Amino acid sequence: MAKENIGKVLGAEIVDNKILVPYVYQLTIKVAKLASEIKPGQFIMIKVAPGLEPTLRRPFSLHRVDKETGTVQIIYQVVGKGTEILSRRKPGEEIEILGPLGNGFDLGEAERIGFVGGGMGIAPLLAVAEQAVQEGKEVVSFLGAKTGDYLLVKKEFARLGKIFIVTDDGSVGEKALVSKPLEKYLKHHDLDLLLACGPTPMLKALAAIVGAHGVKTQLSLEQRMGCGIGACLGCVVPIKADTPEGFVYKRVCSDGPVFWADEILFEVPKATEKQGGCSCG
Amino acid sequence: MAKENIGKVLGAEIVDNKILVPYVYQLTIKVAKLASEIKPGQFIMIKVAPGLEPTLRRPFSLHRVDKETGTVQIIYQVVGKGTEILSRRKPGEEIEILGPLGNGFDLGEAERIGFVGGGMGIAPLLAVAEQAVQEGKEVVSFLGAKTGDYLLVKKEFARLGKIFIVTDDGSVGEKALVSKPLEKYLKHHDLDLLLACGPTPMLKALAAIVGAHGVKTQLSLEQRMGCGIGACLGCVVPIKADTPEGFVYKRVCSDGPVFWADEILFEVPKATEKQGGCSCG
Amino acid sequence: MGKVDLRVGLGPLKLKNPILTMSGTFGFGQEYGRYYDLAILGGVIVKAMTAEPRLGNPPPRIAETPSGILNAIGLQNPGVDAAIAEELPLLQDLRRRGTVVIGNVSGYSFAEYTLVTDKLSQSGLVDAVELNISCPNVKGGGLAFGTHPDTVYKVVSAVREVCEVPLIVKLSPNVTDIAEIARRAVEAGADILSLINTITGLAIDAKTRRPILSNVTGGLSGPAVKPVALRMVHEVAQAVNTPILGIGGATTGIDAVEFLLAGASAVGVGTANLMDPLAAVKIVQGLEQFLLDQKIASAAELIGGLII
Amino acid sequence: MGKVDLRVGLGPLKLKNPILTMSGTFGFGQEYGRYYDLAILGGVIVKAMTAEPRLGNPPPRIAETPSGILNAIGLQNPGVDAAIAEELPLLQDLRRRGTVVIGNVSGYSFAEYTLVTDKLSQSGLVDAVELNISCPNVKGGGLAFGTHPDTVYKVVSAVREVCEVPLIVKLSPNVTDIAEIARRAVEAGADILSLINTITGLAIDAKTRRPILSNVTGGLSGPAVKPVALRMVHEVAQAVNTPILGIGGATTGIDAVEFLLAGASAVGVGTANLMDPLAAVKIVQGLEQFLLDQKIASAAELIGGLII
Ligand SMILES: Cc1cc2nc3c(=O)[nH]c(=O)nc-3n(C[C@H](O)[C@H](O)[C@H](O)COP(=O)(O)OP(=O)(O)OC[C@H]3O[C@@H](n4cnc5c(N)ncnc54)[C@H](O)[C@@H]3O)c2cc1C
Ligand SMILES: Cc1cc2nc3c(=O)[nH]c(=O)nc-3n(C[C@H](O)[C@H](O)[C@H](O)COP(=O)(O)OP(=O)(O)OC[C@H]3O[C@@H](n4cnc5c(N)ncnc54)[C@H](O)[C@@H]3O)c2cc1C
Ligand SMILES: Cc1cc2nc3c(=O)[nH]c(=O)nc-3n(C[C@H](O)[C@H](O)[C@H](O)COP(=O)(O)O)c2cc1C
Ligand SMILES: Cc1cc2nc3c(=O)[nH]c(=O)nc-3n(C[C@H](O)[C@H](O)[C@H](O)COP(=O)(O)O)c2cc1C
Ligand code: FES
Ligand code: FES
Repeated sequence: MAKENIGKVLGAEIVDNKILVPYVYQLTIKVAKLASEIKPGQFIMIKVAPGLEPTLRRPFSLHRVDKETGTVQIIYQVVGKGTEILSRRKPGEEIEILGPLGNGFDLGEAERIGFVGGGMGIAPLLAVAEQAVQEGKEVVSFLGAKTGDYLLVKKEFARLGKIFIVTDDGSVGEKALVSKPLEKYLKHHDLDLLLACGPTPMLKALAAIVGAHGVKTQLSLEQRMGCGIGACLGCVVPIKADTPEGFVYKRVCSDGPVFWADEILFEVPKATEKQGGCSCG
Repeated sequence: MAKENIGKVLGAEIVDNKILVPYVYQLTIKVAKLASEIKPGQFIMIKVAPGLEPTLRRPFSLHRVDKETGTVQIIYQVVGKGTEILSRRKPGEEIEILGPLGNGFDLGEAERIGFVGGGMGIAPLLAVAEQAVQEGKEVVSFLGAKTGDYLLVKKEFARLGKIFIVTDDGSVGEKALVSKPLEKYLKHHDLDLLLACGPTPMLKALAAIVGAHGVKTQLSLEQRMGCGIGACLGCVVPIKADTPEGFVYKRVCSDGPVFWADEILFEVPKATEKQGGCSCG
Repeated sequence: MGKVDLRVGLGPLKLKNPILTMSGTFGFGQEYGRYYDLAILGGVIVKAMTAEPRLGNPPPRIAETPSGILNAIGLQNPGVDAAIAEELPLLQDLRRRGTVVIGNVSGYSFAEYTLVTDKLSQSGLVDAVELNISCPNVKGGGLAFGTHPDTVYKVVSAVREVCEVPLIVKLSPNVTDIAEIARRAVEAGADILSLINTITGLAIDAKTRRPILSNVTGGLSGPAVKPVALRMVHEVAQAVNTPILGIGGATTGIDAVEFLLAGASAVGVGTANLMDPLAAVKIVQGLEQFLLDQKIASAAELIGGLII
Repeated sequence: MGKVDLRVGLGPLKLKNPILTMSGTFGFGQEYGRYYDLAILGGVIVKAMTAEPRLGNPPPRIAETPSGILNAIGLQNPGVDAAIAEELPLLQDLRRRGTVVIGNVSGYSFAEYTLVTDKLSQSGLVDAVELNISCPNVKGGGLAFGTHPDTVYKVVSAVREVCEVPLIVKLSPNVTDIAEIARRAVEAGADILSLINTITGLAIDAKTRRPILSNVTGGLSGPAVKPVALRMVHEVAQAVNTPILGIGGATTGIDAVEFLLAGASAVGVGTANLMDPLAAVKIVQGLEQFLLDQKIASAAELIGGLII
């Protein structure tokens, strides 16, 4: 994966903050320093309001970056207090950003690259898929969402290569989970690399499929965060390791958010649950 | 004093929120229901931001009301968290108001009325001074502030009758406390009624002077508030009463904020301090 | 809105919904009664009453803190006799309409607690008594009654003897082991436990170098304390089988749901009333809306439903 | 900025200013070291160290609450040996530049506490040891060491014997009588007291009906707890003559002033680091600005200056 980036505290100006579909917004901020550094798969933490509430910044993955205008875009869904406040912020207002953070995707030498995006997880994949095409690689995309309206940047993906579409309600594409077309595809095609972003159950299902087919796969994970810079150990996920327990907890914010699928433990072994077992820090 | 008003929870639109002098703002809100009911000396409580922070609403006295346009004005000074947030609110935004609250001034049958305003305490007196002139009464005003710039509505008061001006730095008018010209004035003139608003030390000094001259005087008091509607007993001041202790605690929010000067105890008798003496509610 | 069943039982008390307004934040109900029909509420707990009228603490009595407030009202109240004569009669219509009215009893000695409870219990004007044991035991070195298990046992036992209505014991959170305190209160005869009362705190004005409250310390309440309140409700629910009134920082219907899940049978609304006079109504509505959205038939189903 | 003297003494420790970053929120300093020169700080207290490497709790480990957070990291750390070999050496330059480095010692038994303290104390790599006694005493029924005066006395005494550097004992706020705990810690040999650690709390997801933290409960910290922290610092300052490191919810220079006034000789910054990686620097600057504005010559003048 790309090298960890520790991020800076930056003041940004809101250029646009528009609703795309119910509860889903696209935020564009002007912050040249960030735009010049951030890479696909990295994320930023946004202080949604000045003052003490909410306490913590909120993490969002890069959707698109325009180095020329110095703007950065994210797409976010209103799911709670922080995103609700963010959705009420207006163009022209200042907003504080911490970023770029995390490691980002790594295309390496791969030639044929698959992209699997579920729901809001589609947005963070666009920039890296575009980069792949620019680098002359072949792109195949598998996109899923609850309804057709939530297949956010379907058209943009369609321009980049072959796409497979599924929805939960069958309103557009097949009524299935996104793992289904992928599995079918892998029966007859090879991929050098797969990049995926989406809800954890989807990622878990993917990990099993790509494991069976031996496709090298990078997954972008989410976890509740504290500092966002690797200091508090708040945002960990279990990653396989050569330790007595067979794994260690690694930080999504600074060791990730992108991890190799075959390194991730989706379930913490029961026996190790009490290796913390206290609420004392 | 006028009858207590219990107030309503009202949504208001910010029409204007402009800085007058450093740290002092004039907020104009459109809220017809409030404009049609509020009277001079009453106050409103403003929820300066949506959400949980700051916890409580902030109390501000009516400065001016325009029933025709349905607008209400307050003048406020930025002194802490709440007023700082308020100063950043923009025209067009919605803001939640609780009001009108408290009893307000009562001009009664008085013919010659004095007004004593100190600093921010000048603003709440203008509306009632204007009302007095409209009702054909004679108005004399005594205004004091730290510098000439902070004699906020000096010109408006000058139009209503004779005015005496003092400042802490002597930049405009005499370098003195506002009690000085009042005391001088009372040596040669009578007043049927005096209305005053300003910092507590000023009110205390006034109470002594008017007591000596037997001028009926209404003072507008301030206190840290909880509910603003009389339920929590958070905002009390000691008011003389026929009880063993010689006083009771009355609520600024609903028994006041305007009290008769000769009823106010500015110092709580030491012996009664332990009549509460617990932090248990 | 559709049909969900908001009724819950709080021990012997039948509530039309789980939302009660809390002592000290609601006066004797009259102020809020001008904002909405109090019969919307499951119940009302009135301001603390003591044997004699009390002046309370000098001002300032309220300080604001991050997502909370400190208060040191000092139990200002007209005394139990005046309350029985003048305040509680005004709430009887409410009781007829199915909203319970509960008297909050405070005191600085065993004798004061039993005297006040006796009078309230005899008055026939309240559905239950809530014993506020967070007050300092003046003869016991000034430590709060509610902070020592043996004292809790003693005071609850004494009050129990004279209390002929359901007895709610309101626990102080300023303790090492809330479960132990709860057990002793139950052993001594509490029908219901309510928790938490306020957490002792201090606010300082950096410039004047003085405490903001005249009483120096005050009780912390409001959203800031909600996680502590939920934890204690959960701990007590594990420790005893007594019904719990969960209190501390609730401002929304979702907060109420959290208290029910943690093991409370009803939820108290205190500081939220100060933040918004319509808070309690909004919480009742929010709870109803949650049940509708989540297709849960009754509020009672949520009680103790935390999955661990 | 002009000239104000920020230096304070924290018992035997000489600090260039009263601001220290707190254990568990600052890793071993390296992450924040990329944001600013750590030598700006009075001191750094590193993450808890235990005898063996610890995995810590499963995620989620952090939940947000009003003006605060709950955490249940579960003491994930590489173990004291690895910390001595790999982490602490990186902080030695800082010590030479006058910023103190303190090791936070955690454990689940008396033996673990003494072992870790002994190693740290012998290592020569720390200016002091901070004993985190909020951990559960596994052999003592799982209750936290820091919640019972006798256990506090015992654990501090045991550690004192092996500790050849200044010993800071970090008190748990989850107690009835913090002053009593403080007295026992001092009797047993604490050179400095630090308080408060986190207050145990619970956060619930209403929809899933599950606790947000995998550990069910977590420790509450951040601005929400500041009034409780100030009260406890004040109480302890009245009870003992031992210097105090005041911790809990500080996010501004003014907050730091409040802790000093309440009786702390230095101020810890924890959750604020998570809210803003530059928080500790801003607090140092804010404190300096306050002294300048108020024409106060030195930070030390503020210590215990609360007027009552
Ligand atoms: C690396 C990373 C990248 C992300 N990128 C995006 C994105 O591009 N678009 C998008 O819509 N969402 C994204 N998320 C999820 C997003 O951060 C959460 O939806 C958001 O923080 C919720 O905040 P809230 O205040 O509205 O919700 P609340 O539930 O009120 O939040 C309470 C707390 O929980 C945390 N939290 C809640 N849900 C999540 C979650 N799913 N993951 C992590 N923390 C959570 C919040 O950050 C906050 O600390 C990303 C998360 C991570 C970790
Ligand atoms: C009836 C009444 C009318 C008022 N009218 C005006 C007015 O017209 N213009 C104006 O500038 N100010 C007025 N004030 C004072 C104004 O309410 C405070 O300056 C304001 O609440 C400070 O809020 P803050 O968050 O900026 O300060 P902070 O110090 O951060 O506030 C913390 C808490 O203390 C309370 N508080 C702080 N100072 C005061 C104070 N002087 N009086 C009461 N509570 C206080 C706040 O309401 C809040 O709860 C009035 C106060 C009262 C009681
Ligand atoms: C202003 C105020 C006054 C209070 N007075 C009392 C009281 O008289 N008796 C009592 O038992 N509790 C009293 N309390 C405590 C509340 O009833 C409640 O237990 C506490 O505030 C926690 O709930 P909350 O966070 O919803 O406010 C008071 C609280 C406040 C804020
Ligand atoms: C994420 C996190 C981890 C913590 N880990 C430790 C720890 O390892 N050892 C310890 O003594 N305290 C630990 N604490 C407690 C803090 O050091 C501090 O005492 C507490 O958070 C209160 O201060 P604050 O409000 O400034 O954060 C931790 C706190 C947080 C938020
Ligand atoms: S959020 Fe603090 S280590 Fe990742
Ligand atoms: S503010 Fe509650 S009674 Fe006045």
